[in-house]
Amino acid sequence: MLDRAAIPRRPSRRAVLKGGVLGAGALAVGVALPRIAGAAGGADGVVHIGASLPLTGPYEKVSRICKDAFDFWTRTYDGKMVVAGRERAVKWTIYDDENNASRAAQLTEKLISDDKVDLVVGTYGTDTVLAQGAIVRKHGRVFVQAGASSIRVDEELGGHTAFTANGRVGTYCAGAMDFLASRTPKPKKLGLVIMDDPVYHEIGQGVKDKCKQHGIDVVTEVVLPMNVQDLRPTALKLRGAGQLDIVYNTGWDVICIKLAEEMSAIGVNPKAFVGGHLTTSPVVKETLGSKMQGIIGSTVWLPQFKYRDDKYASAQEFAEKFKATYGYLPTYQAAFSYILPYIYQQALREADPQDPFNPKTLRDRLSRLDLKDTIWGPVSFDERGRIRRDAAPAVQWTGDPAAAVIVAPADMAESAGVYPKPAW
Amino acid sequence: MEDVLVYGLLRGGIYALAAFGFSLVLGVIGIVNFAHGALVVFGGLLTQYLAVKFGVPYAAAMIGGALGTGLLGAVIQRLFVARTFTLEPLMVLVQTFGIATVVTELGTLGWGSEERMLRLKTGLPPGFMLGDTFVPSFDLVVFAVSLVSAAVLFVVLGRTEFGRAIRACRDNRESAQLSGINLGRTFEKTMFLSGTWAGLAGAMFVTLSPVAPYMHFSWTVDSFLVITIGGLGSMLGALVGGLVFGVLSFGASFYAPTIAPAITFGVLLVFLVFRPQGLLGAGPAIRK
Amino acid sequence: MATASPLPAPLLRVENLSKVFGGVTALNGVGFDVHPGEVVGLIGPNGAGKTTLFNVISGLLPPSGGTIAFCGRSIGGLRPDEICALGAVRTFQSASLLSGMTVWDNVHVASLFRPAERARVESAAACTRRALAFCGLEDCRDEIAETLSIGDQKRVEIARAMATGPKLLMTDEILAGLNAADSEGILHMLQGLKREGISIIFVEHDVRSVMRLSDRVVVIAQGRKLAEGEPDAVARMPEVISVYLGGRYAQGV
Amino acid sequence: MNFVSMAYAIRTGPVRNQLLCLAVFLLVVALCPLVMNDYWLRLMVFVFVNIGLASSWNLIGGFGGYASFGHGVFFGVGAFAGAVGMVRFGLPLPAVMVIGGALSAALAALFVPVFRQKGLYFALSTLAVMLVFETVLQRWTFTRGLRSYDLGWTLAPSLPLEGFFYLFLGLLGLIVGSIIVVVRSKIGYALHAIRKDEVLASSIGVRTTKYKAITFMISAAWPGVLGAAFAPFLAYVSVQSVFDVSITLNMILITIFGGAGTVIGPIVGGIALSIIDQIAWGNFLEYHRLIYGALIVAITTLHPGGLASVFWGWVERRRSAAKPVPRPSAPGHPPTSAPRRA
Repeated sequence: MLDRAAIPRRPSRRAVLKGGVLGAGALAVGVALPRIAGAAGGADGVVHIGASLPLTGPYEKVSRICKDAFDFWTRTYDGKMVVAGRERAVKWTIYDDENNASRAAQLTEKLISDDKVDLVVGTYGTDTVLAQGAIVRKHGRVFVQAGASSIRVDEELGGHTAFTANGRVGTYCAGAMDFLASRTPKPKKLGLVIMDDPVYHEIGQGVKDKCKQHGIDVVTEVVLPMNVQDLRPTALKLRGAGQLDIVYNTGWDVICIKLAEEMSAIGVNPKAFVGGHLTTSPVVKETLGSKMQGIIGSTVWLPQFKYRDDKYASAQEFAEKFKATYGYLPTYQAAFSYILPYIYQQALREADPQDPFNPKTLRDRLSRLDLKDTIWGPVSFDERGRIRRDAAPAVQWTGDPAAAVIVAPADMAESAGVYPKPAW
Repeated sequence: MEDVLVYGLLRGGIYALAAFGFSLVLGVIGIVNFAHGALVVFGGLLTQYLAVKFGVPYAAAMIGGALGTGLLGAVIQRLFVARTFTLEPLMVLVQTFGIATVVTELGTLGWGSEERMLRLKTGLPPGFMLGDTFVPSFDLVVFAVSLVSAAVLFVVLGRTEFGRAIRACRDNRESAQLSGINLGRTFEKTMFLSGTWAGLAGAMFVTLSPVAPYMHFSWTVDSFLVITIGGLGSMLGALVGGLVFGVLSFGASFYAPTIAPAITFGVLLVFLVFRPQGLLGAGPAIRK
Repeated sequence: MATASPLPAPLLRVENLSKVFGGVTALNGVGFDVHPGEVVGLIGPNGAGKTTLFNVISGLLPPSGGTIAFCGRSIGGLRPDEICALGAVRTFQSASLLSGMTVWDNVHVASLFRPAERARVESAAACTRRALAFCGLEDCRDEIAETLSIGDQKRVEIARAMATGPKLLMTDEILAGLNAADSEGILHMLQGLKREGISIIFVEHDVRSVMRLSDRVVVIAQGRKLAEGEPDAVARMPEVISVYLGGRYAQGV
Repeated sequence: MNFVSMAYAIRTGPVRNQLLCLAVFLLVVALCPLVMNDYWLRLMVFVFVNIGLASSWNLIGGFGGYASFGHGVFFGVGAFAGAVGMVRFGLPLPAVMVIGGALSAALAALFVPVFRQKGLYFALSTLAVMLVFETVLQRWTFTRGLRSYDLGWTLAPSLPLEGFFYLFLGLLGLIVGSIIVVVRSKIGYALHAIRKDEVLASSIGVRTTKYKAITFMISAAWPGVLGAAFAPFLAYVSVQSVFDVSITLNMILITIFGGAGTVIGPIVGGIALSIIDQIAWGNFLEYHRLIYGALIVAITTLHPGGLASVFWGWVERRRSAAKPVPRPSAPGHPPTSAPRRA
């Protein structure tokens, strides 16, 4: 056994460290206790909105965007919401669910039973929204969410508990696929990369349906585990499938980056690469640099969209103000997060002053909601509580530095688009 | 088949590079450093930061990133591990896990959680054909640097006074102490070396693929796998293990992508049960 | 001192035993017998392979070749606990006590796991009490074992070995680091064990003690058996004197 | 009888003192639903599950010194047994709990070959087994979900919240009770010897592999039972939610924080970490992981014995201040000190 004397021991520093930890602990308790006590009582004249977001872990950056957008909405309306004809101060309580379903359920329970929030907005992620929904449902409440677009939300929670402000993921590919199918020479062969999770399978199914409709062959289909690290085997598989016209990635932004990197590294040059629905994330452009050229993405929202609302004359203005405040251009997550409290505001404007947050009347109001002009576009919900909206427009990254321009559908297109795209 | 082998080996170089430090620390200090993956990621991000923020040329940024990571490793050893490594190994596992969390979170606060990549303009041709396999020349450069740095590590360990001290501590701690080796110092140096090579691995990897703080755990697990295959505590084992693991994981992801993790970990299990000393390790030592 | 009478069945028979580590041969064709009630002294210079021999006999290392028979049964390759259950128990070079446990607990572990046939005769607690009494440790049974003096720690080791109910006790440098009085006490205890019919293999550097306690002495050097015989005879063998004893012992006696 | 001597008596006295103490604790906690709202009840269930899991882990990891780094696999297998059993086969909750426990114990039995190796190999193997099972349960259509594209199971809560509260409280009582009995039995002695010095233990006749295997199976069975019971409570079981690495890490952290190798460690650790968790989550949104990590580093660096060792150290000091006599501990029981090796 090791001689103890040989290990450097510095009692003084140890004591200092100990003291520091104790001090920090005391401080933390001191800071926390009054805030905990304060959280208990919700004063009248306040609209208390509760949310959880995956603020730590891989979804951190998306969550921050969502959180900023909640904040941006609050700033836009000076921290006030008109409920039942009366202006009330808005108070947010946001927790971190770490993208963990049981954590999300627990926090939702806390928001409803303990913090006694008036309204709940949904988190980001399918599992977590489903778990959250189960709790909201147990309390007979209603919530608006956009963080989970899977059809499962409709099946399990739609209409009675959840109102989903985001289109079905199966339609995400529509714009891009319609655009590509109209090109000459007409693409014939498609390689599909699907992440092994229901949402991505749904997106993939949408792509396959479109392929069938347009007579495109899905020559290879690679299903990847969610925790996949290395995309070169996938790139190699795609190369093995011969010259592909289209490679369609259903995965998120990092998968898009890695796939593009690896395809370019080993010389897989499809005529078109659909990077998925997150290519508008700033990370993708920053990381891929010049390789962004010609990449197609599907997006449910862009500042270029001709949307407006009562505070912003255009989505562009919204985006600029947002950027001035937070230092980056809002993504679609920012827009759909902004819209969640906005939807509540519109639904509650003329609520019954006696019981404005009554779940039953709130549900009715949400189902009947019909907003023509919002930053997120027209908002109304079908019987499954899903926003009435199908195709997601397609964008293509062109120019240097690359910028996203809308290429489909035709009525929104800003540019004719490039096909085939330049080689990597 | 041939391309799976080639690409697997190319990747394996970096896995080996990352695993050297892990193996060294396990052999010399006798601890499993759960923060190892965090060091790899830290090295990558530091290199990227130096190159992008200050416009430092890549070679300098890489060295800066590696040495910076080594320094972080030494600090971790001095402030934390030195106090606990004589306790049960479990304590150090948990402690280094905590350190990994702290380093990762601080990294996220400082650099954000975005995936970052460092794109280099080498002026090299994109690649060349090796048989039917297209070999990206940059991959080959990285692989070559991996091998060279492995050789440097072998020289440092085998030919220098410092290396002799480290080996003495690994082989017999008590007699090393008796012959006047300062154990605490040697362990700090070991951790520095381990961190430097981890940082180097990160610095190379960030040029090939995006790196983000949250990825630290998979680097730790991969390093585990590499040294289990190659042999615990053996440098040559880490090199061989890295290459084997590279081919194995590449092959698994190519032929059966959906169950790839199960295949690699299944192989790990087979090794643990039937050949716990790995491909090149010595037999499990007996105390007393 | 009783001389070894040639009994038909030895308690332990080691034949042609070898052990190779990597390329290093630690034991090479070692063979000797231990008869019931006999004390065999095992001596040899540092690195001769004495501890390796113990490790192989007690099952901590598998033999590379040769046979080990205990009570007529081959035990090569058995697990340490199986060999212990058959009645061969050892002590370790550096005092090996279970840290944080009391003297009682240290001994009681061995009592609890002694073979079933002995467990029928007396309860575990009785067995522990008897072992402690034999070693004179009743007064400190509730002390934390590693806080005792080194001499008492060695006693705890012997008590623990006794609690397993051994037929053969292998002591590995049990006198190392002890003062004269403690050494004397331990030797006395070992003689008591011998009187109870327990065989002992006695590895020790202190040659005087070996010669005093042993009925027979085996000398090994560089993994080979160099000599074997009665203590006085061995002490006079020139090859033994040259490799191990130097000149001192021969002159001193 | 003052607090210090009472604590001491409970610690060193016969097993029934500890069991009695546990029973009193459970009875007091059982009154919680009278004063708590749904959230706090739900939180309490999580605390029970965490303590139960940590206590199970503690048996092999703390008492046996064999750290399992994939112990979450047993919880996950249990949860999947619960989900598949209840949804696919319509089994009642008690049945799936038994199945979950049995499956986990059987899985643990497969580890016997690995037990011949040292602790590190064991830690690695458990981690590997967890990752293998994670993939298998995710890919196998039988466990994947009812429909081909599902990746998880939605369960109807089969009990009201209070029902779950008492179910998990009862399970916690069983788990801690069984551990109290086990560590004071022959197995406890074997574990203690194995943890302190395995070579020595086997040399004095302890069948180390057998006792490690028995202990590991007990320590695996309980998470299996907990997992099966947890499935309907969670209402949505997927690989992502029940195989999360954080489940294993929590078991380890809670145990270390409270004091590995002590019965009370996981209980104290579970409660303390839950309180810290609540404060950190509520007040330091983006820093809570940092705080959590820093806390782990602090406790392992400064007090490796965990809170329990701090407490028992205090008790010892108070006792020796009161009457300076050597410790008159009752013989026949392994000491319950924290695993601190000089």
